[in-house]
Amino acid sequence: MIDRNITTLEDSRLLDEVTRLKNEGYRLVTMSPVEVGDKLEIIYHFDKDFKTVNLRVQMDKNTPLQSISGIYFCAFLIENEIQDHFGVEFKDLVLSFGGHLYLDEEAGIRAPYCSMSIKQEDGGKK
Amino acid sequence: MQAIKNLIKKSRIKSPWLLHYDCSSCNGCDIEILACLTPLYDVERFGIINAGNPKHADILLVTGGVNNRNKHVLQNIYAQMPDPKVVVCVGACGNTGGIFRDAYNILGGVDKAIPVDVYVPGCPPKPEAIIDGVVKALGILAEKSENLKNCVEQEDDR
Amino acid sequence: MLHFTPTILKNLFSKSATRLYPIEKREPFENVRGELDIDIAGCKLCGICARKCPAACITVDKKKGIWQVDPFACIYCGICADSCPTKCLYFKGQYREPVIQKVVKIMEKPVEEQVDQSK
Amino acid sequence: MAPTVIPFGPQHPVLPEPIHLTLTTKDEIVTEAVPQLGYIHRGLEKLADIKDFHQLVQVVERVCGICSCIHAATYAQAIEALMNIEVPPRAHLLRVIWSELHRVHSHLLWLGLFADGFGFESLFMQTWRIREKIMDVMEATAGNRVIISVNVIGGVRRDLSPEQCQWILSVLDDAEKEYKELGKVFLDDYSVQKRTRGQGVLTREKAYELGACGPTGRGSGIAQDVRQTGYSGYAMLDFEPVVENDGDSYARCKVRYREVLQSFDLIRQAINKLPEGEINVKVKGNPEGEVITRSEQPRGELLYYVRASGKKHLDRLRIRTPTFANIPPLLAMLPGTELANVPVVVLSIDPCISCTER
Amino acid sequence: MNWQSLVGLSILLPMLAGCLALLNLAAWRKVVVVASAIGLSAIALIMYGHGPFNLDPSGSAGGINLNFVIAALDFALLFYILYLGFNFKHRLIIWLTIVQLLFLAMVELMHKGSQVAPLFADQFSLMMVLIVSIVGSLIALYALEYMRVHEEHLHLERSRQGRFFFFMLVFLGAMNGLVLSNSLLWMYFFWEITTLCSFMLIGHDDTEEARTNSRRALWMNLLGGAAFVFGLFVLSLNHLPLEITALLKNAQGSGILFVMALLCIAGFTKSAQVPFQSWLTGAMVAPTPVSALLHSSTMVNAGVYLILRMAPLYHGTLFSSYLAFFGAFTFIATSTLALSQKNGKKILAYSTIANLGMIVACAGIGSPAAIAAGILLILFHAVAKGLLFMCMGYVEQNIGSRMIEDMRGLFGRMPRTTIIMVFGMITMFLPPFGALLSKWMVIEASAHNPMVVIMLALGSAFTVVFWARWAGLILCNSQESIPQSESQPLFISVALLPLAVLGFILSLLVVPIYSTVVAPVVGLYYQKGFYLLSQGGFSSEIGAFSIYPLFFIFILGLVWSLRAVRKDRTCNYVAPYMAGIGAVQEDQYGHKGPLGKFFAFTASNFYLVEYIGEDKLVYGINLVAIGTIIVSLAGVF
Amino acid sequence: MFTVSNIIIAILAVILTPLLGGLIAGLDRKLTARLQGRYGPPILQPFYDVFKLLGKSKMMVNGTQVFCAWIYLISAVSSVLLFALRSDLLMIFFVLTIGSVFLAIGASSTPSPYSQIGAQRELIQMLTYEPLLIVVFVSIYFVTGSFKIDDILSYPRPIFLSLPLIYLVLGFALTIKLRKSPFDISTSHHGHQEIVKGVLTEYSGPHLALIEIAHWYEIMLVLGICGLFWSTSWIGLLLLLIVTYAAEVVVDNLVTRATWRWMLTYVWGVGISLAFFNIAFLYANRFVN
Ligand code: NFV
Ligand code: SF4
Ligand code: SF4
Ligand code: SF4
Repeated sequence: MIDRNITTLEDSRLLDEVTRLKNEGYRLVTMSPVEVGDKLEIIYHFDKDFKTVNLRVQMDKNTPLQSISGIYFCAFLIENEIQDHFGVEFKDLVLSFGGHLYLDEEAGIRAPYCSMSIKQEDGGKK
Repeated sequence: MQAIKNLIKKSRIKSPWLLHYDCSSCNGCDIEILACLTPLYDVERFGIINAGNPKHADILLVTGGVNNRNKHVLQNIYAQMPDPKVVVCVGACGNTGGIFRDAYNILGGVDKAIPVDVYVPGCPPKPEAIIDGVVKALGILAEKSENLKNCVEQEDDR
Repeated sequence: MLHFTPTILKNLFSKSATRLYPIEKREPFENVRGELDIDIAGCKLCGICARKCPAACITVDKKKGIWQVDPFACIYCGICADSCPTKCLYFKGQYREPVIQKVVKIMEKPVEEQVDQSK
Repeated sequence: MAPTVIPFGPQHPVLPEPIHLTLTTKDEIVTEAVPQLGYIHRGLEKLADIKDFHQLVQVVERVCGICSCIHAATYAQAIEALMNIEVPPRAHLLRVIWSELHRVHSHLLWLGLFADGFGFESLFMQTWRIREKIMDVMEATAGNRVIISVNVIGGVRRDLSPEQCQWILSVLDDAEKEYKELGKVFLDDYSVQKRTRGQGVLTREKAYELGACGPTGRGSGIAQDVRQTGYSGYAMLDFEPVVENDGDSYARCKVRYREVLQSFDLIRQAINKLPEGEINVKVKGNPEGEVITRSEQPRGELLYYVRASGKKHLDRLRIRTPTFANIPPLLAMLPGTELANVPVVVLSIDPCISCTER
Repeated sequence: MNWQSLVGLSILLPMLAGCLALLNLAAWRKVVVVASAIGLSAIALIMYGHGPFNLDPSGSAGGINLNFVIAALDFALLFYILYLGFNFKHRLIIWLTIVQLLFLAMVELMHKGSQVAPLFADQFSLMMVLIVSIVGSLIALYALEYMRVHEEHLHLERSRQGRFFFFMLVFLGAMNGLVLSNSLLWMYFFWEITTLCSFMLIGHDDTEEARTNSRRALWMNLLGGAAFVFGLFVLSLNHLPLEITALLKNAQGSGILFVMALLCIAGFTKSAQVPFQSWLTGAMVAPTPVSALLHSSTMVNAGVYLILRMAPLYHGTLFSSYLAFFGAFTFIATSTLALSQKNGKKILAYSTIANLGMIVACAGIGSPAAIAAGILLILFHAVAKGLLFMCMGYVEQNIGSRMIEDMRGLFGRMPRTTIIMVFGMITMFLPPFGALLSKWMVIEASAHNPMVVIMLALGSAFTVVFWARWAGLILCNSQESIPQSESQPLFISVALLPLAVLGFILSLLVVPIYSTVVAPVVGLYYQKGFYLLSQGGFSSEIGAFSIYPLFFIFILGLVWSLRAVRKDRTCNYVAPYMAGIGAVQEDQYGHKGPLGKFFAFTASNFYLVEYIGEDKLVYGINLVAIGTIIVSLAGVF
Repeated sequence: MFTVSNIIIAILAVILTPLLGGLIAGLDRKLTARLQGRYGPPILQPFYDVFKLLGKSKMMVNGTQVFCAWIYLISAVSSVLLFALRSDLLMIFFVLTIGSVFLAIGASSTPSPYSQIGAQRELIQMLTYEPLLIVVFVSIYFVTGSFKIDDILSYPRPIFLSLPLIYLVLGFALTIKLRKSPFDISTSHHGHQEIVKGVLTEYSGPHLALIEIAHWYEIMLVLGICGLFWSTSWIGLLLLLIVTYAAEVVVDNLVTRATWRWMLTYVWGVGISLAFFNIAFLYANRFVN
């Protein structure tokens, strides 16, 4: 199933829109975060009987982002993952792993999807 | 006494109990290990049991590469296995990290965390290859027990 | 409660499903991707396989005339063989044996046949 | 009274994969379950930085060895959409055949593990014994037992000869006969029902709200199966999604049990409808743009989000796997279950952690 | 000193010492208690050495009519209780006392004095005297230390220990009197003293809970007292003797069974049989020495003592089969309740009731084997329970909780006490110890009665579970090193160690005990005993229990295992399996869980409260028990 | 009791029992494998396992658990000894109890959640089978008039004929003692259980071997008790035992593992009613005759 229509949304209207969708019986499928410059772009995917709504929201990475886990509980896992991957922080997150869902402090890997770039090493070296 | 010692020696390679741990494997290797236990391959023929508890195991079968979090787990269960013990790592990931070698959270093969005795290549290796790997490990197990026996005897003398 | 009875009784009274490997071996299926091997004579060291390999386990050194693969990182996907222009890469039906020491398989183009050499 | 705190996993005999749950129990009843992930996180989406979009097919296949084929197909579908590649119909149906074979092997694998979860070892053995037939089909047709690597961008790499098709059909008949025997045990056996019925109940509303998908959702009465949207070759086949309404482990088991039969049927349909023709098309150029693709995995709805900007390497590859969506429902189911039933309940969503964490 | 005065001394010496202890000085108290403990034990041993006796039937000493003195004191006592009743405005207490006063007056009026000695002793009574005097003395010694710490915790301005020891010691005297009494009127007097002492001691701490519980204990015991004195009244009415020996010799007549039923009810209340169990569990608010002395090893035995004594009088009647049922029911009911308990003292209390129930069942079965079992059970239970209560109290003072869950890992902190405690538990339910031997006797003796035997079987499974669970829990230790040895205060050691040794030795000596104590008593009732002593154990037509071989194996096994452990001490210690994420923090094992948080190992046992919690069962149990009592009363006529 | 023949019997019992027990365990595993359509391990596999364990290096969490393992073994041996000496059934049972109690204590002496839960479940299992065993013994007494094995053996008729339902009750106890499905809840022969290995989780190497050997003794003891039900002829005895054991193995492969709540209610309910019917029937029989 191919789906290309993505609508852009002001980040201030996020909660209203999400609440509306929830009331209309949409299901949260997932959120796809992409780093765009110093902004974080998150695409919220919703679905209701294969009718999809994709909202593109751009947010400032350096301030805490608005969590929607209060509306859709299942968002907590996704948002925790984003915290790990992008080093951002969500406010009002119902169960926060503090950026350590996957990665421990000692590993020294912070926000791998932003700061780090991985390299292809020579065959068999690693 | 000597007879019992001989029996023990003989039994060592006839009753290898496995512990399987999935590091960062993709499951491909794991299900092939499980398949070894099932009727078609039935490794219980060799006395192999999937023990599930490090304290009961002789052979540690590891699949997948080591990542930052499971490194400790691997070391922990390895430490909890009583000697003599051997480690068999299964699959490209376990051997070197495989296709994920360069991923940020993969440190590399199992030998980055614990000493490995047998490498089974493949992605995933066939159940037959895994059986071969375990059989190879038995040889090493026997070797290691030789060394161990010495210290047991020393203990007895004391 | 006893729905499984016929099955296990059938099992009991028929031959076991076990293939007594290693005593009894089955011929590998056709086109199975066992161990990766190269017909080094046919290789022209173009390096396509190395570039295509998703696991980055092939290195080709044109100058030294060396083609090498790390069989312990290879994922046996067959992409290299598919993309090799001379079709000199092929898979044996037999898988690669487990070993106690990892090795890299190094093939030198002109002179000798294959050499397995410790890394 | 202090509770009994149980570190359930990461290394645990009933968990084939490492996930950790700190279970707080009282008289063996779970009162709280806190998960810990990351024991299998590789950072695979990030590999898009260094592997080009062709190579990524092999990478996404190794998101998970159980559902590998569908991952690759879905990913290929996404790239094909970006590059406007028209995949030949034969390739579509071949993808369907291998995908459904994967579903069958995945469900059989699960049924076996599930049986093991409630301590029915012989049933596990029997199920896996049947599964081996499917594995043989895969090995013979695709060259590998588990990760079959048949998908490439633009189609598939291997073809099925008519003889192979016939052989597959005969193996399926054989397997189906034996499989139906098992059905009596999984669905009618008193002791099995005793362990599965009423365990981990998820009402339809709750399931929907928590985003349950796949058999987990369908076991709770959510009649949603992405295959209905007719992606790939599914448009050419007919089937109805399998739905059960009880929302307990038994219902989920029943859904999966019936889905295997459904897959058998789909494979037969696909083989019968297999058109002549090419199995792949040449791919030139690089992808550009962004796309969302979805497909139905054995465990539920899979979503790929791909963004590319005309380079060899993608800008972003995002994978949402079904188990990821099914973890919150699982956490909701656990409190109140008996410890002995924790494996049953955990397995009932058919968790695949390597998919979840990637 | 003549023999008579020695017997008198066994009763009066503790009472006297009690009065001395009222002088509230710590050092003085120590002297008094130690001296009386030594004296009392010595007297008891001398009496035991002397063997059975009957005292001068005149019932007078030094020219004073003791019957008269006892009667007078009895009235005084009852009036005092009546006064208490008015003081608390407790209707039940008042009425029950008034009833007793009335009946007692009538009995005294009708009673014309008799020619039978008011005090007598056979081996049974002497055994009881030994238990009371030796176990009681040890507990009194223990109390010295316990109460000191107890009051330290309470921060009292003025020590109330004088009062405490007064009642403890008076009780000991009364208890000796009770078991030595031949005259039921005398026994009734001592019976009431024990009721009063128990009441006073339960209420000793004077908390709200202590007050209510002590009043409950009082009225329930008064109910028993009323039944007792009503029984005496019926006896007098039927012109039957009021002396045990006389009754046993020639008691016929229709009323006798009814009287027996009444005395049994009295016994039920004193022994806290269902439905009267609540006073005993409530009595656990008292300081632990009280629980050890009154409420497990001695006073509650008074009830079953009376019932067992009278057993021949109703043997073979319908009433006795009801009694057997009732006892077995108490056993299973309270064992079940014990299983659901987390409070250590309550477990001990319920287990006490259960054992007493088993003794009642023995009395009901009434066969020689059963009687023998009953007597042995009293002995072994008293010693083991006394020991366990004292351990419990000492542990409670050290860890500040009486919940068994809080005792997890006790071995690491108090190894010595723990081992003694585990030993105490083992003597309660495992072979080759006496309590289990008695249980074996009971089961074989009741084997012809499926109902009773099923209840006993179920009940003893419960017992095994709660003891094993508790023992396992306190033995739980994570210390790799041998725990540092533990120093116990002198008076604690002096009480615990001898009692533990006593428990061991008594079990070892069970064969001679059987032949010198039990067999003669059974011989009083029956032509021939049941058990042959052969092959180092007991045997009968239907079974055999080889004590000495078992002891041999037990000791050998113990030594061997300890040696094995010592030998293995040098080998590798590992942390327990924690699914691969084990961690150690501050000497505690645990695991590293979500968010990097450390979860220390905690565990708790099953208590099955969902099935057998007190709130679920007590109502039904009481109903069945009351029903049984009513039916058996009806069966008397 | 201490006659020469008795001593010989005792020594033989102590030596032969584990050999037989191990052999039976081996046959059991082979049969299980065959039922599952597998080839199965060699018959001597249990011996290999135990000897291997004996040769492993020692490892322990604390001394208490080792102590308990030894006591478990010793009590199992003694109960077999007592059985061989044809002693009192109840006494044998009590001695056996020592072992089970110490197994549970040993497990709960380690600060490991899994063995703690295992210990709790072990206790629940004891709670389940102990009363049943006592009832079985009492029923035997009811028929033969004695608890002594000597007397029971001289009873002229197979007891089984009078106590068929009681034999089923014994079957429950046997299943629990054998640690077979559905009652393998405190530890299981199969590797995959939610509580890892339950009571055995913290035992390893030689100490685990001790427990395994003790288990063989126990199996043999319980089978011996089963044997009492047809003690009049060797053929009958063997047949009964073989059928019983085979039935155990088959049932093991036919059902799921029970939860403890299910086990307790089911076994008590069914067990006690079976016992009740059987005894009531005997009573009625007596009454009629
Ligand atoms: N979760 C998951 Fe998968 C599936 N089905 C998928 O994308 O198994 Ni490993
Ligand atoms: S080697 Fe291959 S099959 Fe095995 S875990 Fe790695 S990717 Fe999966
Ligand atoms: S692609 Fe073929 S020819 Fe080119 S280097 Fe590789 S093996 Fe040699
Ligand atoms: S088979 Fe795949 S992984 Fe192996 S060398 Fe070829 S391309 Fe690389």
